[in-house]
Amino acid sequence: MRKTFILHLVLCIGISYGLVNLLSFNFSGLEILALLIGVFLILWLSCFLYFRLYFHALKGVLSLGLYFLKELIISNFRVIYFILSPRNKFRPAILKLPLSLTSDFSITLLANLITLTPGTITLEISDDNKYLYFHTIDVPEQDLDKAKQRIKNGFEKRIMKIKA
Amino acid sequence: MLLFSVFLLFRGHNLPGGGFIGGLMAGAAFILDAFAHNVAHSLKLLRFEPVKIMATGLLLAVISGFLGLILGDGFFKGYWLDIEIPLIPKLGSPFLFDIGVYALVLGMVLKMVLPNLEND
Amino acid sequence: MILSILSVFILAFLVPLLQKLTGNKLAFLLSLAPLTIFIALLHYYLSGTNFPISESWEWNSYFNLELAVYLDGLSLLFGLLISGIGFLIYIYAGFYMKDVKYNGRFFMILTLFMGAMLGLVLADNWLSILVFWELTSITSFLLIGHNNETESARYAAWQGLLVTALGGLALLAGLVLTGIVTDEYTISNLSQHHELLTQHTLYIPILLCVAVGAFTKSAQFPFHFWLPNAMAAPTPVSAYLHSATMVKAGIYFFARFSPILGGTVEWQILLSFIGGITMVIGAVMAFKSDNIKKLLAYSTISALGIMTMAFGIGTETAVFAGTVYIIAHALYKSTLFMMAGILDKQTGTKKISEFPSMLYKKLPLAFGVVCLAALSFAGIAPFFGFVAKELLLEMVLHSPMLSAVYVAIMLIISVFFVAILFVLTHKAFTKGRLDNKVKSINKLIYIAPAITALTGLIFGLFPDVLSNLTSLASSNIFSGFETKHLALWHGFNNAFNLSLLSIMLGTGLYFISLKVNWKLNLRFLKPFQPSKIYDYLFDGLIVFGQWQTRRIQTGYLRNYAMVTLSVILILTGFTFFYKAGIRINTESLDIYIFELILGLIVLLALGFTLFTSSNISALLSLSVVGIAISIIFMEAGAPDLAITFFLIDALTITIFVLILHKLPKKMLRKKNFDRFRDGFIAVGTGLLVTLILFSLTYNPLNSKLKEFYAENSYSAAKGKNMVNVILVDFRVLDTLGEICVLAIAALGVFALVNYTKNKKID
Amino acid sequence: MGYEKIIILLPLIIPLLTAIISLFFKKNKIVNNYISIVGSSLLLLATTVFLFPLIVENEILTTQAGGWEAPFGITIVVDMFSAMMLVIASFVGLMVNIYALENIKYKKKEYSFFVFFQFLIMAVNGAFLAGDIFNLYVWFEVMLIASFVLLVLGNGKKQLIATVKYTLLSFIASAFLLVGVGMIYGISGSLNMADVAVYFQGNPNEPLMTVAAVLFMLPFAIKAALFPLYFWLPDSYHTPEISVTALFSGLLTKVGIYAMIRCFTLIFIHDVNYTHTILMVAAGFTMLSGVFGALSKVNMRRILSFHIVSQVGYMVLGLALYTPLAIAGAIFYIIQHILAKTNLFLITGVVEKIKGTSDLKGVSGLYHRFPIFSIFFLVVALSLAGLPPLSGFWAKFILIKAGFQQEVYLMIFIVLITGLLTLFSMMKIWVNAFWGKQQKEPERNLIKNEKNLFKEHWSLLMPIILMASVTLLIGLFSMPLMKYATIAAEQLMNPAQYIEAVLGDVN
Amino acid sequence: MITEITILILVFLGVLLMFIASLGLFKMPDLYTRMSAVTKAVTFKVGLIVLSASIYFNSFPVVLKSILIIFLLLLTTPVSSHLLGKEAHERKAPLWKKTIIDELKNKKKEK
Amino acid sequence: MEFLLSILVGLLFAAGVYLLLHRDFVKLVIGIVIIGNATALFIFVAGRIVRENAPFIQEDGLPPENFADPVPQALILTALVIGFGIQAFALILFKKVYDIPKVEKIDDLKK
Amino acid sequence: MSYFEISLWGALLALVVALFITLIRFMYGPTFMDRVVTFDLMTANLIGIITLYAIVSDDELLLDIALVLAMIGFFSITAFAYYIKKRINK
Ligand code: NA
Ligand code: NA
Repeated sequence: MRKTFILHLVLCIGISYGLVNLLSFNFSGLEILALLIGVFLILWLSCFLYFRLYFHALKGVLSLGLYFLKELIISNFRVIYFILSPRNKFRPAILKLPLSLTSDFSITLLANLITLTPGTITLEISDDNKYLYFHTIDVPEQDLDKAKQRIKNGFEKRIMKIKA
Repeated sequence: MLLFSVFLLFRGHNLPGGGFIGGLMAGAAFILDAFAHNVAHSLKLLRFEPVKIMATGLLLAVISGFLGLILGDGFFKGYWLDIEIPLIPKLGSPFLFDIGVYALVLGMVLKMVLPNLEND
Repeated sequence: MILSILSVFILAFLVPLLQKLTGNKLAFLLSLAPLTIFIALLHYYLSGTNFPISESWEWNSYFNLELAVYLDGLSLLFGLLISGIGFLIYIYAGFYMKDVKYNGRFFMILTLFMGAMLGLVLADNWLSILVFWELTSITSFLLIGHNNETESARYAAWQGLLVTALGGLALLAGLVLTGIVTDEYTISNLSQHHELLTQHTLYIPILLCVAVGAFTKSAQFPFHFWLPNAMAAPTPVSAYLHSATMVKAGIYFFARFSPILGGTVEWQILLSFIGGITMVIGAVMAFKSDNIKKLLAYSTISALGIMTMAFGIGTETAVFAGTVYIIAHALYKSTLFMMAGILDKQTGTKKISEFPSMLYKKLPLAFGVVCLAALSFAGIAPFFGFVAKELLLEMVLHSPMLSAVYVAIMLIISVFFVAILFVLTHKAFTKGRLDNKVKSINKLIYIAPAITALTGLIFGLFPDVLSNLTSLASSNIFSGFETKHLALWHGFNNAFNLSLLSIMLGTGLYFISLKVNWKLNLRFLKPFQPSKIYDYLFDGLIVFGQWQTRRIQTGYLRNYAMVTLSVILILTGFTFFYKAGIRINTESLDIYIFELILGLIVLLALGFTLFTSSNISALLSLSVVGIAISIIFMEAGAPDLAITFFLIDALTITIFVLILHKLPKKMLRKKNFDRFRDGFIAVGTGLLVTLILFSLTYNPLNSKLKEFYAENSYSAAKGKNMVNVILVDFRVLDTLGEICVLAIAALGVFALVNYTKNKKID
Repeated sequence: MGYEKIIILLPLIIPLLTAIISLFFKKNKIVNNYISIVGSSLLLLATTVFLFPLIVENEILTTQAGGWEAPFGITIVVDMFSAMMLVIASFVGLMVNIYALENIKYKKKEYSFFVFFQFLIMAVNGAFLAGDIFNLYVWFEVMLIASFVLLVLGNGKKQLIATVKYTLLSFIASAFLLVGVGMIYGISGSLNMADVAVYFQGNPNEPLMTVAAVLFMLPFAIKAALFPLYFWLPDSYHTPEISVTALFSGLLTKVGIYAMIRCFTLIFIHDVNYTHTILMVAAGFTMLSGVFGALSKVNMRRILSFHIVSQVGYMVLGLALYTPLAIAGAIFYIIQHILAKTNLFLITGVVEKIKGTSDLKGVSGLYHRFPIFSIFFLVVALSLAGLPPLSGFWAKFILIKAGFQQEVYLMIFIVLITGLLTLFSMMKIWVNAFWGKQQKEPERNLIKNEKNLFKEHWSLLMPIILMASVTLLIGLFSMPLMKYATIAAEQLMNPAQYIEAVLGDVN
Repeated sequence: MITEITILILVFLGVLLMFIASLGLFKMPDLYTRMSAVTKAVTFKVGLIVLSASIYFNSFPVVLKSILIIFLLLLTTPVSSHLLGKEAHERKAPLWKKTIIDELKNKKKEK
Repeated sequence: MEFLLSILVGLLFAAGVYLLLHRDFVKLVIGIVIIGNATALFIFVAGRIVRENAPFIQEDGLPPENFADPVPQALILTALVIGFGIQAFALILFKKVYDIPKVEKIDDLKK
Repeated sequence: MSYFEISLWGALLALVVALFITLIRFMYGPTFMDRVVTFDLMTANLIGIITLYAIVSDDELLLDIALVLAMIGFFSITAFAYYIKKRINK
C-alpha cells in the first residue's frame, strides 16, 4: 500500500509538472502527447487503486457510459416534466432490487449510477450484498417489477458485461 | 485531489493558487479518506507524522529566508535559478517558501482534524 | 563621610556572618559602629572645623539625585544623638535580646535602620533624603513587626508603614513640586529660594505636602495613632524609635525647612495648631494609660507636638527651645523606655497597676534611674528637662501671636507631665499587687539607661556645655541666630512661675486622680478617633474594592463581551460623529442587479443563521453566507481570495460539524431583554461600520503599493500572480507569522483533544 | 553592513529555529528540556551583546524583508525602545525558561510546551521589531494563539474556562484591530508605519484619521488590559502553571503597551488633545480600578494580576502625558515592571510549591524558615510598590514629575494613592503569608527548608535571585536605564528620525 | 457567430433546467423525491454550462478543467446523496403519502 | 458596489456581534466566524473595489488595465488564514468546555 | 455590449435568481436533511454561476474556482452526512 502510494505521489507530481507547463505556456504537439500519457497514467493509477477496473473492459465501459448518458438525459426530462406538470402525477416507491452482481466494486458502481440518474437514489445495500434498496420517483403504471427490471436490464447487465 | 493540490501549489506563483490553497486541498483529500475509511488508514497512507510534516514545512520556509541572509542580501531575499527545467515552475526561494507553506498546512489540517475524527 | 554611611549598610549585610563568628557578643561588636561615628562627629565638632562640611557624589543626574552629605550644626546634633543613643541601645539590646529568636535578623535590620537615619539627617539632596526616609519606614516596619507571630505586632507594623508611607508620598509630591518651582534639589541651597517659594502659587501645596510627610513620621495629629501601637516592637527598638530616631525625622524636617518654607503665617498656623492639638491629646492619653510603654509612647507624641509647635512659632527663642528640647527628650525618653523594658522583664508585665507593690524596695536601682529620667521629663530642676522647659515657657510667653493660647497649652502639658511623673515613680514603684516576686536580671543591662539618665542630670547641672552645639544647630534653622547660652537658673521670671504652678497643679491632678475614679466619658468621640478612621478606611477600601470588583469582574463572559463591544461602539461612534461625520460617494451607488441579489442572499442566509433554532442548520446557512461572499470576491477580481474563502469556510465547518454531534443538542434562546439590548449593540456596530466604510470610500485611493507591485511582481519577483507574489515575496514575513499561527493552532488543538483524553475534566 | 541585518533578525530567527528543532525532537526528554534553554540563552546573548550595542551606536537600524524597499516590503525597525524591550523580553524569557524546567510537568513538555513558549517569544519579539502595521497585527495573532495554548495546556477546568474568556475577548480585540488596519490602508494606501505617519502628517484634514486612531487604541487597550476592558486578565492569570502566568504577566500586556506607545507617538499624533486625553482618563481609571481589585483579593496570584492592571495605568499615563520625560518614565516603568512582576509570580510559584496554595488564608509564617527567600520577595514587592531607592520608585517619580509639569494634578493624586494602595496589598501578602505563625506543612510539601530550596530547587530559585538582583541594581544604579529610556523617549518624540531611518530622506 | 449561438443555447438550456430544479424544490412533496428529482439532475445542468465554457474559451486547459469538474461531480454527488438518502431513511424522514411501497422499511420490520 | 458591500459588511458585523453576545456556545463560535468574514470584507472594501480584472500579470508581462488592488487581497488572505487557526482552536476549546460537568451555556462559566 | 453579452448576463441573472429561490427553500426547511439537499443544489448552482461569469468576464482562470467549489461542495456534504450519521448512532 505504501509503495503504491508513493508511486502514486511521484507520478502525480510528475504529471502535474506536465499539466503546469501545458496550462501556463503555449503547448506543442509533443506536450499534448505527454499530457495524454499523463491522463492515461492517472486514470490507470486511479483505477488500479480504487476501482480495480481493467483496461480490456474498455469497450464495456464505453457502452455503459453511453447508456448512462442516455438515461441521464431521458430521466432528466422526465423529472422536469414531473416538476412542471401542475399536479403530482408520479408515484414514488422504495424498492428492493435483488442483485446478480457479486463484487463490491460493481455493486458500488451500480449504486452510484442509480443515484446519479435523476429520479432514483440508492438508499442501502443489504449486509449480505444480495439486495439493493432504492427510491424511485415514479413507478410507471405502478408496476414494481417493471421498474426493477428496467435497472436490471439497463445498468446491471452492462456492468456484468464489463466484468466478463 | 492530491494531484490537484500539487498542481495548485506549482502554479501559484503565476496564477491563482499557492502553497496554502494547495496544502488545504491535500489535507482535504486525506480527511475524505479518513471519512471513507478510518483515521489509521489515512495516517498509514501519509506515512509521516503530521508534526514532522509541519516542522519540515516551517523549516523549509525559514531556510528560504536564510538563503538571503547567508548570501548577505537580507532575510527572505528572493533568489531564482536561471535554468528552466521543463515541467517545473521556476525554482527559487519564494517557491521553496511556498512548498514550506504547503507542507505546513497539510500537516496542520491533519493534526487538527484527525484527532477529532479519531476519538469516537 | 559618605563612605561611613555606606559602611553601616555594608556592616548590616555582614551581620549574619558576624553572628556566626561572635554569637552572643554580636551586639557589642556592632555597637562599635555607632560609637565610632559618634566619636568621629564629636571630633569634627570639638576640633573646631568650619561647618558646614559637604561632600557629594553623583548618583543619577537624570533625577538630580546625588549622594550628598551636608554636615552643619543641625545634622551634627542629630547625628550625635542617633549615634550616641544608638551605641547605648546596642549595649542595652545586647543584654535584652540575648535569648530572643532570630536576633541576628533583628540586629541586621537595626543596623540598617541606624544607617538610614544617619543618612537621612546627613543627606543634602532632596531625593536621597526621600530614599533614606522610606528606608527608615521599611526598616522600622520590620523592627516593629519583629514579633510577627502576634497579631498586634503585625497590625502595628502594617499600620506604621502605611501611615509613614502616606507621608512619604506626600513628601515625594512636595519634592517634585519644589524641584519644579526652583529647579534646585540641594537642600542647603534651597533656602536661597525662600522668597520664590513662599510667594509662588504652589507654596500652599508644597507646604502641605512637606508638612503631611513630616506629620506622619513624627506622629502628629491626626496621624499620631500608629505610634502607640508601634510599642509592639521589642523594647530596644521602641527606645530608639521614640527617643532619637524615627519620630525625630519629622522634627528634623521642620527644622530643616524652617529657613526654606518657614516664616510665613501659613507655616506658623499649620505647625503650631497641629503641634498644639497633638501635645494635648498625647499628654491626656499618656496620663490615662496603664501600660507603661503606651504611656511613654503617648508622652512621646506630646513631646513631638511641643517640638512641632516650637518650630512652627519659629522665633529665635522658639527655635532654640525646640533644639534644646530635642536633646532633653532624647535623653529621658530613651532612659524611660529602656527601663520599661527592664521592668517588663523583671516583673513580667507592662501594666503599671500590675507591678508588684513597693517595687522600689525590690528594685532600688531601677527606681533610681527612673526617677532621674522622670524628673527630667517633668522638667524639674536641676535636670536638663528643666532647662528645656524653661526655654519653652519663655518661647510661648514671647510668641509674637496667640501668646495666651500657647501659654495655656504649655501649662496644661506641663501639668500633665508632672502628673505623669508621679505615675512613673509613685504609682509604679509603690502601689500595685502584693507579694509578687521579681525575676533577677543581669545588672549590666542598667548601664545604658543609667548613662542616659545621668547625662540628663549632668547637662542639667552644666547646661552651658551644650550652648555651642545647640546654638550652632539653631543658627542653621533660624538665619541670623545669635549664640545663646544655656543656664540652669534664669531667675524668678514668668517662666519659672509658670513652672512652679504646673508642678503644683500636676501633683494635685495626680493625687486627685488616685482618689476619684475619674472617667471622662468620651465614648461618643470614639468613632471620630483617627485610629478608628484608619480602621474604617482600611476596611472601607477593601469593601469598596470588593464591591467594584464584583461589579466589573462579574465572571460572566457575556457581560465582558457586552461591555467591551459597547465601549468600542460608543467611543468609536462618538469619535466618528464628532470628528468625521457621514459622507457617501455617489459613484459607488452603481450596483448590478445580480450583486444586489447576492447581497440579498447573504442577508437572508445571515438572518437564518441568526434566528434558526437548529445549530446544524445555522452552520449550513453559514456556509451559504461564506459561499456567497466568495462569489462577491470572485466578481471583484479576487479569485485567490474566493478559493481560499471556500476552503477555509469548508474546513472550519467540517471541524465544527465533527464536534457538533458531541455537543448537547439543546439550543438556548436569548431572553427578551437581552435580545433588545444585544440587538441594539449589534445594530449600532453594524451601522457604524457601514458609515465608516461610506466615509472611507468617499475619496479614491491612490495606492503606490499597487503600482509598485504591478511593476515588479513579474520583472523582479518572477511571478504573475501579484497576490501570491505579495504573500511569498513582498510580504513574506506576514506569511511566516501566518504559518506559525497555523502550526501553533494545530499543535494546540492536538494538545486540547489528547491531553485529557480518557479523563473527565474536573 | 550585512551582519547588522542578521543581528536585527536574530530575535525572530533564534526562537523560531528553536521551536522547529524542538518540534522535531518532541519526544526526547533531554533535547526537549535543553534545546529551549539553549535557544533562550542564545537569544539573550544576541540581544544584549550584539543588538543592543549596535543600537546604542547607530540609534535606529532597519532592514527590509525580502530586500524590497521601504513602503513596499515589510520593514523591520529597531530603535532604542524596541531594543530595550527585546533585551528585557529575552532576559525574562530565559529566566522563565529556567524556572519552567522544574515547574512544568513532563507531560506538558511532551505536548510541545517549549514550542509554544518559543513561538510566544518569537511573536513578542516580532511585535517589537515590526515596522509595518499589518505585520504587527500578524505578530499579535501569533502571540495570542500561543498564549491561548499555553493558558489551556493541561486542560484543567479553570484553565478551560479562563481560556474561553481570554480567547473571546482577544478575538474581539483582534477583529477590531484588523478593522483599524483596514482603515489605515483605506486612508493612506500604505501599511508601513513610517509611510503612514508621513501621510497622516501630510494630510491633517483627513477626518477619519481620529476614528482610525480610536480603532487602534481600543484593541491595544484590550490587550494591554486597560479599564474598562481588562476583564480577561484577572479572570485568567490565576489558572495556568505559574511559569506561564509569569511569562504572560511580563510580556503580554507589555506588547499591548509597546504597540500603543509606538503607534501613538509615530502615527496618531495629529490630534493629541483628543486621543491622548482619552488615554489619560483610561489610565486614571485603570490605576484605581486595578488596585482596588487587588485590595479585594486574598490570593497572591489574583492580587498580583490586578496589580498588573493597575500598573498598566501608569505606563499609559506616561504615554498620555506625551512629553519626553513622561515617555521615558513609561519606558522605565515598563522595564522595571516586567522584571518585578514576573519575579513576583515566580516567587508565588515557590510559595505554592511549599504550601500547596497561594491563598493567603492557607499560607503563613514563611519568613521564619525561608528568610532569604522572603527578603527577595520583599525587595521585589517594595520595588513594585515604588519605594525608593528601588526601581519602581524612579519610574513613579518621573511620572509624577512629568505630571506636575503638565499640571494634571488629579492624575498625580491618583498615582500617589495607587502607590499607597499597592504598598498596602504588597504588605498584605507579606504580613499574611510571610509573617505570622508557622503552620504545619502539607504532606505534599516538596521544599522542607531553605537549605533544601537552595540545593535541590536551584532552577526555581536561580531566576528569582537573578531577577531580584537586577531589580535592585536598576534601583540603585538607575543611571544607565534612565539614560537609555531618555534616548528612547527622545527618539519616540521625534518621529522624523524614525521616518528618515525607514524611508530615507523623504523630503 | 455559430459558436456564440451554440453557447447561448447550451447556457440557456442549463440555466433553464437549473431554474426548473429550483422550482422543483418547492414542487416535490417529500425529501426523497426532492433529492432524486432535483439535486441529482445538477450534473447534467452544470455539465451543460461547463461545456459551453469550454466551447467559448476553446483552449485545451479549459476543456481539461471542464472535464475535471464534470468528473468530480459524477464522482462525488452519488456518494453524498447516497449517504443522505440512507441517513434520511434511518431517521425516518416522512415519505409522501402517495408513496406506493417501502420495501426497506419492511425489511427492517422483519428484523 | 462599494455602497452595497459597505452595507453588507455592516450587516455581517451586526449579526456577528449579536451572536457574540449569545448564551449558546455554538452561536458564539458562529459569531466569531461571521466577524472574521466581516473584517475580511471590511478590508476588501476599504481597499476600494475594482470590478474588472484580477491582479495577474498578462502574457505580455504587463498588468491588465484597471486591475484590482492586490494588497488588500493579500492582507485578507493572511488574516483569513490566521482567523482560521484561531477559529479552529476556539472550536475545539469550546467543545472541551462542554466536557466540564454542569457547563452547558456561556453563563455557566462564572469563575 | 453585444447581444451575446447581454444574454449571458441575463442567464447569469436567472441563475442568481434561481439561487435565491433555492435559498428561500433552504430557509423553509423544514428538516436539516432538506436543507442539506438544497445546499447541494446551491453549490451546483454556484458552479454554474462561476462558469458563466468566467465566460462573461472572459477570464478562464475563474474556472479554477468552480473546480475547487466542486470539490469542496462534496467535502461539506460529506461532513454534514457524517454529522447526521453520528447523531443517529447516538
Ligand atoms: Na491571560
Ligand atoms: Na495567613
